[in-house]
Amino acid sequence: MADHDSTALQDFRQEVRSWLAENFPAELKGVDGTIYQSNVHTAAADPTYQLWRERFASVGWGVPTWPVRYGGAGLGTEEAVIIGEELARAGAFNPIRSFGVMMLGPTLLEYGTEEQKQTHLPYIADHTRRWCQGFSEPGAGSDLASLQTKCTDMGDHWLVSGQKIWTSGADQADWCFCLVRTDTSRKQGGISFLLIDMKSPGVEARPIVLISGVTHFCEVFFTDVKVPKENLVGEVNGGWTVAKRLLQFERDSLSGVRSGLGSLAPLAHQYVGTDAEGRIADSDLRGRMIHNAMRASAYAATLERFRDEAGEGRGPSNGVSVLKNLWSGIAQERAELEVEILGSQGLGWGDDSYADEERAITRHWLHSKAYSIYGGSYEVQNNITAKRSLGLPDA
Amino acid sequence: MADHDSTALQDFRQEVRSWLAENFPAELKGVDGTIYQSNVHTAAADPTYQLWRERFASVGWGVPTWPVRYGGAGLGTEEAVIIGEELARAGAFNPIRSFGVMMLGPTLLEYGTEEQKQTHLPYIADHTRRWCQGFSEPGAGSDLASLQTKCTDMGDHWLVSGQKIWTSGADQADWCFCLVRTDTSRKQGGISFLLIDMKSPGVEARPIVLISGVTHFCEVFFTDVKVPKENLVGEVNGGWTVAKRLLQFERDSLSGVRSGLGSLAPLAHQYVGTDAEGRIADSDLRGRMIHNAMRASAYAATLERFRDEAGEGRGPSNGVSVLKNLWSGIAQERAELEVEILGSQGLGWGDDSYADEERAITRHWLHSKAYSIYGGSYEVQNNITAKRSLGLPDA
Amino acid sequence: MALNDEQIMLKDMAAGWVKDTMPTTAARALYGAPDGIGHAPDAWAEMAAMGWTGIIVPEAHGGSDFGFRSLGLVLEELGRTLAPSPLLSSALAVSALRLAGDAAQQARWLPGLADGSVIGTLAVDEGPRHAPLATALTATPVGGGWRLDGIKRPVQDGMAAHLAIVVARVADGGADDLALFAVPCDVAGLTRDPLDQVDARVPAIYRFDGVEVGPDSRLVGGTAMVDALLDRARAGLSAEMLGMMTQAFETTLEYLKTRVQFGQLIGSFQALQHRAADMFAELQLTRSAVEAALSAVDADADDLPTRASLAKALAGESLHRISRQMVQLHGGIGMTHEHDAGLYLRRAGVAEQCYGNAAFHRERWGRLNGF
Amino acid sequence: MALNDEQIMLKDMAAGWVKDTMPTTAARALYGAPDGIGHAPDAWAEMAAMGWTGIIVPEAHGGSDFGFRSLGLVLEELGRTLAPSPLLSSALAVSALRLAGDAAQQARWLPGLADGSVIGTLAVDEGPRHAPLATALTATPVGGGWRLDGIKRPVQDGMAAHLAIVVARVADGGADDLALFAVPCDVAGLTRDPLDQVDARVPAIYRFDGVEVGPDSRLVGGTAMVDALLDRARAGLSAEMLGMMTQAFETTLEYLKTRVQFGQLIGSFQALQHRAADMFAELQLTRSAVEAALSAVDADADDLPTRASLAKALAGESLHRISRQMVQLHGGIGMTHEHDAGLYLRRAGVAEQCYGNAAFHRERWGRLNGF
Repeated sequence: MADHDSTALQDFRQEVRSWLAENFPAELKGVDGTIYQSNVHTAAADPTYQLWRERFASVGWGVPTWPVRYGGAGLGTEEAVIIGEELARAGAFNPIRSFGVMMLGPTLLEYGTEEQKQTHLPYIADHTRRWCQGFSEPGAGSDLASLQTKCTDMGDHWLVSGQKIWTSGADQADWCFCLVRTDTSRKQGGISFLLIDMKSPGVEARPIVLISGVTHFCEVFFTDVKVPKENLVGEVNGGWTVAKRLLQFERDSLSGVRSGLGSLAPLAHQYVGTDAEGRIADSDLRGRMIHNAMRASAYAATLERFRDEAGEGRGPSNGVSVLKNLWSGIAQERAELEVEILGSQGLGWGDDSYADEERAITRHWLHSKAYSIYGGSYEVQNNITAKRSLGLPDA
Repeated sequence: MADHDSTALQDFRQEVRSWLAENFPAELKGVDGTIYQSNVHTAAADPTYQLWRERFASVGWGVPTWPVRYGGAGLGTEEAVIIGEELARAGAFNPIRSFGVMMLGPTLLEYGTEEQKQTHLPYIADHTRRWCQGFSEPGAGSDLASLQTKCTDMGDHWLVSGQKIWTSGADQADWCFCLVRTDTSRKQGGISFLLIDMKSPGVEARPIVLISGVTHFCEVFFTDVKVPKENLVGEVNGGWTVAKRLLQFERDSLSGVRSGLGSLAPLAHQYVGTDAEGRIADSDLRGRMIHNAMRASAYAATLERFRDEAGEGRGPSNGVSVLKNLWSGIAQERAELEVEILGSQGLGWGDDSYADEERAITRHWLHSKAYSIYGGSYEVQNNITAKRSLGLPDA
Repeated sequence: MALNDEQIMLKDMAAGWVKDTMPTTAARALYGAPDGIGHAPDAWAEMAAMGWTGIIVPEAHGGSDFGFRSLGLVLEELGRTLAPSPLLSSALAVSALRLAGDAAQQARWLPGLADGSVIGTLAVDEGPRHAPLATALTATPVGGGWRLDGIKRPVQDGMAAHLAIVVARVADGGADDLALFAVPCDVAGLTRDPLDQVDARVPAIYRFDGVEVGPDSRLVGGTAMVDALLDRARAGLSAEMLGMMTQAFETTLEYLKTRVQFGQLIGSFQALQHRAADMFAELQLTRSAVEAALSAVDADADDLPTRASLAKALAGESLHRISRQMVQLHGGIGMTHEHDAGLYLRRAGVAEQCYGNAAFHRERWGRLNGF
Repeated sequence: MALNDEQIMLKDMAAGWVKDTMPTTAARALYGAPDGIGHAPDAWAEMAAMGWTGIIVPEAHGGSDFGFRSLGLVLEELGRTLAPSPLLSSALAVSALRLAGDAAQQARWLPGLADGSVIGTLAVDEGPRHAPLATALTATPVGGGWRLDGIKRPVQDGMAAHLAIVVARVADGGADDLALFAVPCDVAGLTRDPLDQVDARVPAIYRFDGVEVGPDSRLVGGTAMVDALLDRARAGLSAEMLGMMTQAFETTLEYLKTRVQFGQLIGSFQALQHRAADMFAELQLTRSAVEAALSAVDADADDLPTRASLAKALAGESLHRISRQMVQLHGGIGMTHEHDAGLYLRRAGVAEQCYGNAAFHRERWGRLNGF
């Protein structure tokens, strides 16, 4: 990749490299940055992380392609890629990854008023305001457009009542971007997009315990919550358009994750053993491991190809539904293989008889079942591919 | 099986065994009886086969459960099973298998007039009249009910015009049982079930060449064909009910075929070789062969279980859609494995560089693709299972 | 293969009792239980009172001798609600004594196993993967008896058991130096610790540190006997798995008929209909294989090894598929701890690998059939 | 990885020409052709005139030196209509001479290969399954040259070729005694017979009976060189297969959009929509793997073996799936000889196993990656 840089990009890469050498705290080297992303308390309690976050925000590299006036760095996609590559090279991480950066920010840039941009984007850019997404409801899972959370125009404010579910990190969020119903006579055409302060009276978030034991998601209850009029994004009853765009950004970000995973061969050598020729002893398992690893390799090549083909400055495309389903299938199969390799050691829950690494594999196996459900289920993604990419007709 | 016979059944088994010892021509021992079924010329030209057919028909065992007055033997299902078992034990075959026996006969027994039964059943029972099935049309494949072949009531006769396709053995058949449209204003409710003499003026059968090179099927053209009024089975516009019943008999007969297939292990030992432990050398192929063979074994057990559970005297059940799809999947996979085992020797067509057994495998591989299309496609069978067996709702 | 009247009655009784007394909430209650032993003793007492603990025990020793097929009917019903019970483990101890015990050994243990006052188990594996031939636990002749040294893990229902049938190696060398010992779990030198597992069961680690047992603890037979016993374990566990997948499928089917999305019952979507039809077909194959394996035990059939491996492999494959689809088709709610789908998934994970996973049994079936 | 302007032009030109000059009817016409050689010489002359035969030949020898990725673009377009052509086989002879030929050997053969007057091929396998290491054909030193004895089958495009690159064993023993020889097909002692195959191609059996060749026929390198050459064959054939499956998919998709059943376009049935979406996803994975393998040839990348096996394995799996679904989704009409689905199925069967089937390459990829 670096070989193809133009001179200007080579200079930029050098600049990033030097800056990282000076500014990235050595104590954080090799640390998994997602722990700060998923837990606000861990992040708040760690002064080294806070220092790193502030430094990174000061140069706008958490959102490098955003305009400088909103806290970004005003850079191009190629520079943004270079920042990511140099972070990886330095064993560093981007301390500013969030829902806000990935989904709300790009949406506000496209649909927000100037006032909304100024009010919110800088705090997304420096990661001092956490956002959660209030879309799903108990009666409306994949069928988002049937949502019921009621939003009434009270003249000088909106009044919101209803329930959301699968709201990731709602118990740790400062604000929520929400879909609400402003017209019950139409389906998609009666939905609006609203920004709600989670500290408003009448908002309550309750964590949901998942099969993997974690509580990543919440139910959120809105009981007569007053929301200022200026918190509406887009037109009244025009929220569906905004939401569709935002979901494209979500699929975009989901489809790219975890493309590079290490080989499971060493784990199998350890737990399963090898035959006289040094091959994994269980040939049936071995065959399935090889198949999964080959698909993962082809998936990585596909990510790269899609990026190359799309070129610079593109918006999200329908191809991401294909990527999401490929990735969830490959990742879930891999998680199954990990547990199969570990045998009964891959099925521990809560005691000292299992190593932490073993228990992490177990939890991840259970959690991985969500990959084909959240962020647009396998079924919904295939509907999108069939209709938008392949042009197949409606029934 | 024989252990569980009652005394009466034991006696019957002994009777069959003795009769076969006296009457089955030794020259036919081990011969694949389906060659006579599929080719009328082979059958006509072979006096030994004709002798065997006449003898078997004389005791009514080709259709053992049919009444004696229609050429059957008036026996129960248990006796019929015993006849089949004793045929297998003697290396003999039933010379009277046909479309007529499997599908039209049972249907006429249920829906035919006494005159129709007397006119047709005895010639099915002795296999002197061959039948073909005129259901599918070019524009109506799986969607049988949209058929268009026109049948007009001319007062003293019916006048039939239209085209059928996928008519198995039409070029060798004496008669055809047909679905025709007698009312264009309704879909299923405008179809009638008609028996047509293939020697009638205006009937023409043209063989279709398949990808496997064989010409098992025909297109049949009806051009102003006159059909006697008494050849209608069931009510006018009541043909759909008759046809549905007949198709159940068809699925019933299809679901049971080829349950017992020999192991592919010897073929693989020959073409692929073995490793130091005597296992098939290609472990990837071996794993898939084992998986397929295990499924075939479970399928055989399932056939037996369904038969046991259904008990005596039952009509066809919806479970046959499940069996059909399981069988076609297992058989197609097996055919793929055979070709894979043979490598480039499994891909010969027409010369001396390939053994006959090799070329038979190639042709069967191509032909096997029909298993999931004919007799109700995989998709149609799964629709039936979803709706009838599982009670899932319509869209 | 059709059920006789006694079997139909037994199945109906089991179905009713499980539904009333051991719904999935019962399994759920055992998850967080401190110092749990992986089953509910009250329920066990009821099962014993209904005669289930004696189903494969000869009448002379207080059982009903109904056979393994009958035991399978009860295990299948227990599987439906994931009811945690040592019924199979204890039955395997019965099988060991019937197959390989002398009159004195049978008289000592079978009455207690039959009336449920003794819970038995099979201690075979020693590491994360099922590998009976890799047994390292040694039995050394000492005095007139034997000294056992080594580790067993996981021992199914190991914290609840009073009697363990232990697979040990009696000499170095070949494969046929395996032997079975009937060992009381309170014997000196045996310590056991619970393993906290993803399902509601509590298997154990057994540590044998110079455990001395008398000559009367050794059962007859070698590797073939271990295999015969394990094939009963596989057939029995397959029956439980059959019940699990049947219920998982039915629960999912019910959800497809009630859940509305995009203005339609989701069960009206053809892609889901076909997926359900395919699963139903797999379920049919599996049921046939499992019932054939159970009957092969009762018939003492030569092809029991083939049938047991067919049953356990297909049960593993089908339960895998159906339990994963149970989560998928329930969507977000299926991912929550409060929904049953997660319980089926977790128990499925354990059952799939116990006594040999599908890969193990495909390989074994292949070898037995000349592939 | 993006195409440069020359490549885009080449691809467009190939697409247009194939559509006009070599539609599937052309392949169909070759099936029944008596004494056919598996391709159409007129079309070959046109391809040569367009410079395709010289795509990987150095400019000094009359080629354009566009590289393997460019060759892949043409092969992909030819694959779309199953156009039978020895373009890949001939290019493999070019690769052999570029990788392992000296200046004299290159000067002798490359100009003819570049202008299409010489058709080359690779003679590697000797039995039904791809097994280069099992080569039995011997090369014995005689006089100053070599004597070749043995059989090669199937030799792709073997009846059309003028020059065969022959893999031979030069001594007994280890694996690295393989060598490559450039042998004119009209050499004394070499007889060849056509193999009538399910697709339109005509591979051949080559019988070497005391064939004497000069010292200048031996190329440099051993087993590693054979592997390097075969990886080019695999990458190139994968490109053709990519074209086949792309067209098979598009043709099927078109049918889904036009065929009416039960009063609906069948493409509106969700079960078929999801099947199409899954196939489309597989197609994406395969395209990425194939393009990466072709580029790896041009980059002379160390991981070419891994990439070539990934490409051939995925191409095999995906073409298998898509060609079978092409028949299934076309229903009865797809089973007839007059419909193209059968032609795709038959060519797919051949291409899947040529130069190693998916199982061969999964195994190879696994070994190369430490599994």
